[in-house]
Amino acid sequence: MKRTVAYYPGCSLEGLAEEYDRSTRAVCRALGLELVEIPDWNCCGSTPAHGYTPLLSAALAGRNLALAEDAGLDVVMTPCPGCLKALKGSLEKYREDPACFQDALGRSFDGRVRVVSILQLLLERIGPEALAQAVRHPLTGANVVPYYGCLLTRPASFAQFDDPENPVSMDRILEAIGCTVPDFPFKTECCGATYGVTRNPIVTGLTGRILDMAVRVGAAAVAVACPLCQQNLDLRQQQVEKANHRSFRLPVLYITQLVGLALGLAPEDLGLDKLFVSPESLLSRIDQASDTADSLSNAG
Amino acid sequence: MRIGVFVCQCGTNIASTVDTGAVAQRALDYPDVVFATDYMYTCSEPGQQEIQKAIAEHRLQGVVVAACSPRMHEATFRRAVEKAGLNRYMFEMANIREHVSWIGQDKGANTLKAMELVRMAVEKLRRNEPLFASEVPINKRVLVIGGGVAGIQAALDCADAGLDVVLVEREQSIGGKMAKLDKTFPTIDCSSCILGPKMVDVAQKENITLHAYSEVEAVSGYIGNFTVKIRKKATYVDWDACTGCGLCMEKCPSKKTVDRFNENLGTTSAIQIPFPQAIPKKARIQKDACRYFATGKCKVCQKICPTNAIHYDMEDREVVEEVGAIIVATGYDLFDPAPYGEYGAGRYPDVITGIQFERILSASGPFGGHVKRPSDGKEPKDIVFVACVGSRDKSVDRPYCSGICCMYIAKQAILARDHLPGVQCYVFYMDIRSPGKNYDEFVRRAIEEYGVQYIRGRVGKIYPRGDRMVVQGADTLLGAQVEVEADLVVLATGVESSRGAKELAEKLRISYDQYGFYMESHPKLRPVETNTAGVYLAGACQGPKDIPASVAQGSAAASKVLALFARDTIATDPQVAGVLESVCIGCGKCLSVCPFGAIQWKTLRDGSRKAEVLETVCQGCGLCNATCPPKAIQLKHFTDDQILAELDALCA
Amino acid sequence: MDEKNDKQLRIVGFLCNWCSYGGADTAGVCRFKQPPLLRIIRIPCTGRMDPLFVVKALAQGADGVLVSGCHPKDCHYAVGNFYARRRLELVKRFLPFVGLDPRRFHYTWVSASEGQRWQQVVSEFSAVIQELGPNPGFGQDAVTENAPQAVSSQGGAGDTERCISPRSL
Amino acid sequence: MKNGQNLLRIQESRDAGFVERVERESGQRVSQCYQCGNCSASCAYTHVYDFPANQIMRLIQLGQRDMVLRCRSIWLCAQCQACTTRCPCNIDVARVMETLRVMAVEAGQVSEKDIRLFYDEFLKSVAAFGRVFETGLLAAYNLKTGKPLTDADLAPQVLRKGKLALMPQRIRGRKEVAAIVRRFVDAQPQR
Ligand SMILES: Cc1cc2nc3c(=O)[nH]c(=O)nc-3n(C[C@H](O)[C@H](O)[C@H](O)COP(=O)(O)OP(=O)(O)OC[C@H]3O[C@@H](n4cnc5c(N)ncnc54)[C@H](O)[C@@H]3O)c2cc1C
Ligand SMILES: Cc1cc2nc3c(=O)[nH]c(=O)nc-3n(C[C@H](O)[C@H](O)[C@H](O)COP(=O)(O)OP(=O)(O)OC[C@H]3O[C@@H](n4cnc5c(N)ncnc54)[C@H](O)[C@@H]3O)c2cc1C
Ligand code: SF4
Ligand code: SF4
Ligand code: SF4
Ligand code: SF4
Ligand code: SF4
Ligand code: SF4
Ligand code: SF4
Ligand code: SF4
Repeated sequence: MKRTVAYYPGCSLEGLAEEYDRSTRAVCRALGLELVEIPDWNCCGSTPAHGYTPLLSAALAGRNLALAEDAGLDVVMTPCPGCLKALKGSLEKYREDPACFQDALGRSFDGRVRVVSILQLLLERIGPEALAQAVRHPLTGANVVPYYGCLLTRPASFAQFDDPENPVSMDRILEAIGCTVPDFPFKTECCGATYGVTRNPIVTGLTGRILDMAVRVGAAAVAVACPLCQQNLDLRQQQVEKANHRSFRLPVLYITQLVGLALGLAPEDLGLDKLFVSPESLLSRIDQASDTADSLSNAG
Repeated sequence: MRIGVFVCQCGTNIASTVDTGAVAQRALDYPDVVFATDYMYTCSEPGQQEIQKAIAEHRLQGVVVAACSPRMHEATFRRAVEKAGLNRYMFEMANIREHVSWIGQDKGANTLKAMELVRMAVEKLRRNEPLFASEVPINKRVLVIGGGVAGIQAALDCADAGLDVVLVEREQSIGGKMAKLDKTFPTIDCSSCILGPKMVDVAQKENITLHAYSEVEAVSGYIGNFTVKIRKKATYVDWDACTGCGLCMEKCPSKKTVDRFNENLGTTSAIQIPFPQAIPKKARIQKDACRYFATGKCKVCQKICPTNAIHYDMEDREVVEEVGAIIVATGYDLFDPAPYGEYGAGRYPDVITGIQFERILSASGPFGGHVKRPSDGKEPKDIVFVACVGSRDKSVDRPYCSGICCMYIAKQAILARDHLPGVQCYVFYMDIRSPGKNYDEFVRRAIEEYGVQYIRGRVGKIYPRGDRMVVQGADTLLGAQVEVEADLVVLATGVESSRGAKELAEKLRISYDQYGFYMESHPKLRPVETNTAGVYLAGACQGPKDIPASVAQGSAAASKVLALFARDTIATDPQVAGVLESVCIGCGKCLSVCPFGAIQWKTLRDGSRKAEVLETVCQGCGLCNATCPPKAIQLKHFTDDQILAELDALCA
Repeated sequence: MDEKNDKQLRIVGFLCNWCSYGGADTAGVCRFKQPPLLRIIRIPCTGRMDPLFVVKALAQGADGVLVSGCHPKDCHYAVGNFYARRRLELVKRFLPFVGLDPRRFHYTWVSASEGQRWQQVVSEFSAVIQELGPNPGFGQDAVTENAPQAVSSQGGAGDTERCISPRSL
Repeated sequence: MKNGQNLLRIQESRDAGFVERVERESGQRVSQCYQCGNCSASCAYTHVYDFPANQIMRLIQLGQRDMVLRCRSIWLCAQCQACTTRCPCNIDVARVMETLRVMAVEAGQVSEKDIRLFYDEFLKSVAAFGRVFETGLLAAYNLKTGKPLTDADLAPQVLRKGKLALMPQRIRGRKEVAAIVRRFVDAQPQR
């Protein structure tokens, strides 16, 4: 299997989600996966393009796939589920009607590439066993709930990865790096998605519900794989707290940041300082746990 | 051949638009026709006598009647010519009423068409041969496969009529699903009180041979004479010796065995009698749970058994039964709700299925009839029922209605309230289907007298919050999303075809629909027959059905068998396929197409292999005839020769 | 009057005994008027249909051949019409190769209660044959390959097979 | 029904071809919806919709084109796919909602103008730079909706973390991207 993978960060990862970008690159590097950023990639169009017409979205996203193809790469990985959906939608539109698609795109395209998420890449190319072996600092003692968001595995026919109602890919990764994963019933509930800006009260309501459930099941942190989810849960957590009249102070980390920590990568390389809710509480717990573990094993 | 032609006027029905006289006149020109006439009402008594008279007078060897549809009077005229001494198959009809006089006004064209039809009939008749029905003796024993309530009813009815019955049940005890039920709608009588006596009857009837924990391996033969191979699976207990005392169960150290009879809600011993009322009440060792089989040590049951019934070296045994008819009553299975990830069945202990709740309600169930939730044994305060789980749902390939769940939900809600008067029940439903006698009244009682809250809408998601479950659904009557917090959620899982139904169908050569339910001969008029003669259906194996309908079908199937067995022999329709051995090349194509398994191999003295038709099994469809490359196999009365003769008469 | 020399067009119909023959009867009982071109041969099941019958009929000068049986899941013999459909589909594709216009052959499904449908099938097919005119014989027809089926009431022919036989089909 | 529309003279407001059009453009068999309500049960936005998802499906079946295209729900749908995942009739409800949005734009019947505006600004940003310029997008949106304080509380934090770019990323192929956007957006009628 080719180790090189085309990398499509997407606009969010250049801005508000830059730590996702950083940690993704760092983790892949550490695990021996070579990411090649698609040269001169453009915005996938996100929901607005889709709102105009799916073909616009397909064309905007499609340019990136064409560029990846030109670069001779056959697997495109994007950490952002929104981009993932747009890229997969693009392939679908191409398959439906190649000619119409190429007209919209304005260049030629073969449709040879495959698009995967970072979770899928980690599970397919590394696997939980190998990942567990690569761990240097297991996050033992950390109760982390996986929050997949609504887009990553749905609709099933489209995602063709994991279970749409009770996905487990992130659970498996978290377990591989030593976390305790409580049953989290809101793995795929919608957090409010793009309405942070336009319909803020909706977001504070939905996000509040998710954070509340995370606290109820005893989470010390939430693992996410989506920049929009992360924004709503982390950046907007204060807004959510204000709207719901309560305090959560729940760190929300990208799965890549957690994996990076377990692999023993430097916090700067993972952009931990970019989080709004400080992960300090989580990190200290892990330290304590590993200290106890250390002392136990020393004693033994 | 000397042929007579009778053209019927049918009063004016035919005569007004067909010149019947001219048709008769013209018929005289056709080969072999020695007599032709037209007549006012040929089917009337005098009309028939006219035919008989002509047969005698003109020494006719064959008769053509041009009249109405053969579907109307073919049998009448066949009887008439037979009475006059002809073979009943030396007769043909030309349909000049339904297919001519009634559909066209142009007398010229009609008359011409009638002439041609008569000519076709004459040409066919010239190639007809006398056919004779054969009589085969009937073996008056009946096999019933499946010992649920439908099979039990069928077996008892047959036994009451004095027949020898062989009952094969796959499980250790008969009783089927009904044995697991607590009470039954719409009367709320106790299931084991009404089923128990019937089960005991089965055990006590001398003319019922029960093979429990057995399966049908192979079926051969045909109506009146089937040979059935039955595999009696090893129980490791000699049932002739076992008295059902239950000592072994008490002492067996392997107590953590999943209790399948209690739908996995409790545990039992490795050696077990599934429930106190089991028939036969005999013990069986569940091999995969037994310590002796795993480790070679234990043998506690063998030591304790007062009758030395335990034999660890027992093996499956085969028995052969000869019967004349078969009733299939293999029932149904229940949908596994795992595909509904959003409902969390299997993940959350307090999300259970309807049949599990039935066990919880039952006094002989895992909780002794106390309504508790499985997770922590607490009494529930709120119970939510979810209808149509695995029914009416294309996304899980179950588009059909299961027919029973609306009713059992209402029943279970009523019973839950009877057990725990403080409990509040909610039902999420799409439609309430309760068309039986007193059924809708029953549902109304749940709503009106028992205060069960019916909410019209499906459930989107079920998830835990604290130690309760949140049921998130819709009330489409309100146009709102609704949430109900519950201690226990009961999924009304739908009915699906019995595991192994298709394999059994193949052994029996009966058909099934795309969901594995067996197909009846006609959905309205032959509901318990199959297209394979001598094989009948009863109960939920044909489609979702409640107890009253299953029992009715059990009795109906029994009455079909009794009707068949009322005679000592059966006459077979001689319009069947036959093989010209000298032409048959032994290719086997006919064997593979025959839907009824009516063709078998026969080895000639020279060692060559030829097809042979079992005349009693052949239904006369003619598929083999159309398939046979050298045309060695011919459907009598519809041979290639005869059909082509009709064609020639028309075109040449 | 000699029917043999008459120049009237003729359609040969092969109808299964259980459904379509009954449907034709029903149409008659209801007095649904139909063109007089059709001559019906009764067979037990469309599964009895030898493709040869179709070819022979057309070769011998029949102007059209109509085959009709039970609806796919209604076959009296469970699967007969399923075989028929496969075979007759082949015939249809074969006709152009022997120079016969495939429009001269039509097969469909009509149940015993569908008198009206039968009337429509017969009327439409008769119209097609009238339009094509007398059968000129092998190789003489102006063959239109892939000619669209001129009869619209073909309903059943495309119906999906839902009846599953216990034997491999 | 919400909106106080408790009398519907079905034929008066019926657009007979509407179901077919929605079905054709969405590729979904809306006419197969049997009103189970699962979409509404599953949708996280039902509480803010004017018509719950199942009623949208019902209105389509009844050919109530105007009521559907003018409703707010279609603009509030977040495309979260919960409905699509659970519909027992295999209807991609999210796809239907999206199709209705496109049809509403074509018909000039957009109800939630600010959401539409956000989309427009987003695409403008993409057309200009090839990638979205989040800061500029937010500023433009706030300015045009007359709600200059949207998310103002977040700005200082974001700036402190150095997360908001002050300059847009311009890609080399931005002309090509702009051309793609223009092919579609110019074809739409103006609001
Ligand atoms: C939760 C629940 C509650 C219900 N409550 C009611 C009620 O209150 N009132 C009511 O009228 N109905 C009720 N029903 C429906 C009722 O269970 C059925 O109508 C009835 O059991 C059907 O009987 P049957 O004999 O056809 O099938 P089954 O009861 O399924 O019996 C079939 C038998 O055949 C055996 N078998 C299967 N395959 C083979 C094989 N290959 N060889 C040998 N044996 C085989 C099985 O082991 C079984 O013993 C309820 C159903 C459920 C699920
Ligand atoms: C509008 C309508 C549509 C229907 N469509 C369907 C359908 O599509 N499919 C379906 O399965 N079912 C259908 N049904 C139901 C169907 O009609 C019945 O299931 C069926 O007719 C019942 O048959 P039966 O023999 O029990 O009763 P009936 O048909 O009522 O026959 C009873 C007979 O007994 C005679 N009789 C009554 N009292 C006496 C007496 N004292 N002495 C002597 N003779 C007596 C009556 O005159 C009558 O001839 C329909 C019913 C209706 C009303
Ligand atoms: S096997 Fe022996 S101990 Fe067990 S029930 Fe039978 S007789 Fe009793
Ligand atoms: S031998 Fe097996 S069945 Fe018998 S007592 Fe031991 S564990 Fe139980
Ligand atoms: S009987 Fe009622 S609950 Fe069962 S499938 Fe039919 S409608 Fe649904
Ligand atoms: S009474 Fe008739 S129409 Fe009404 S629900 Fe019952 S079956 Fe349907
Ligand atoms: S006529 Fe039909 S049933 Fe009889 S042998 Fe031939 S295929 Fe079988
Ligand atoms: S298909 Fe014909 S030739 Fe072949 S085995 Fe059967 S009868 Fe003989
Ligand atoms: S896709 Fe839209 S309609 Fe469907 S559940 Fe999500 S928000 Fe609701
Ligand atoms: S879930 Fe599907 S079938 Fe049910 S109401 Fe919604 S669209 Fe209709």
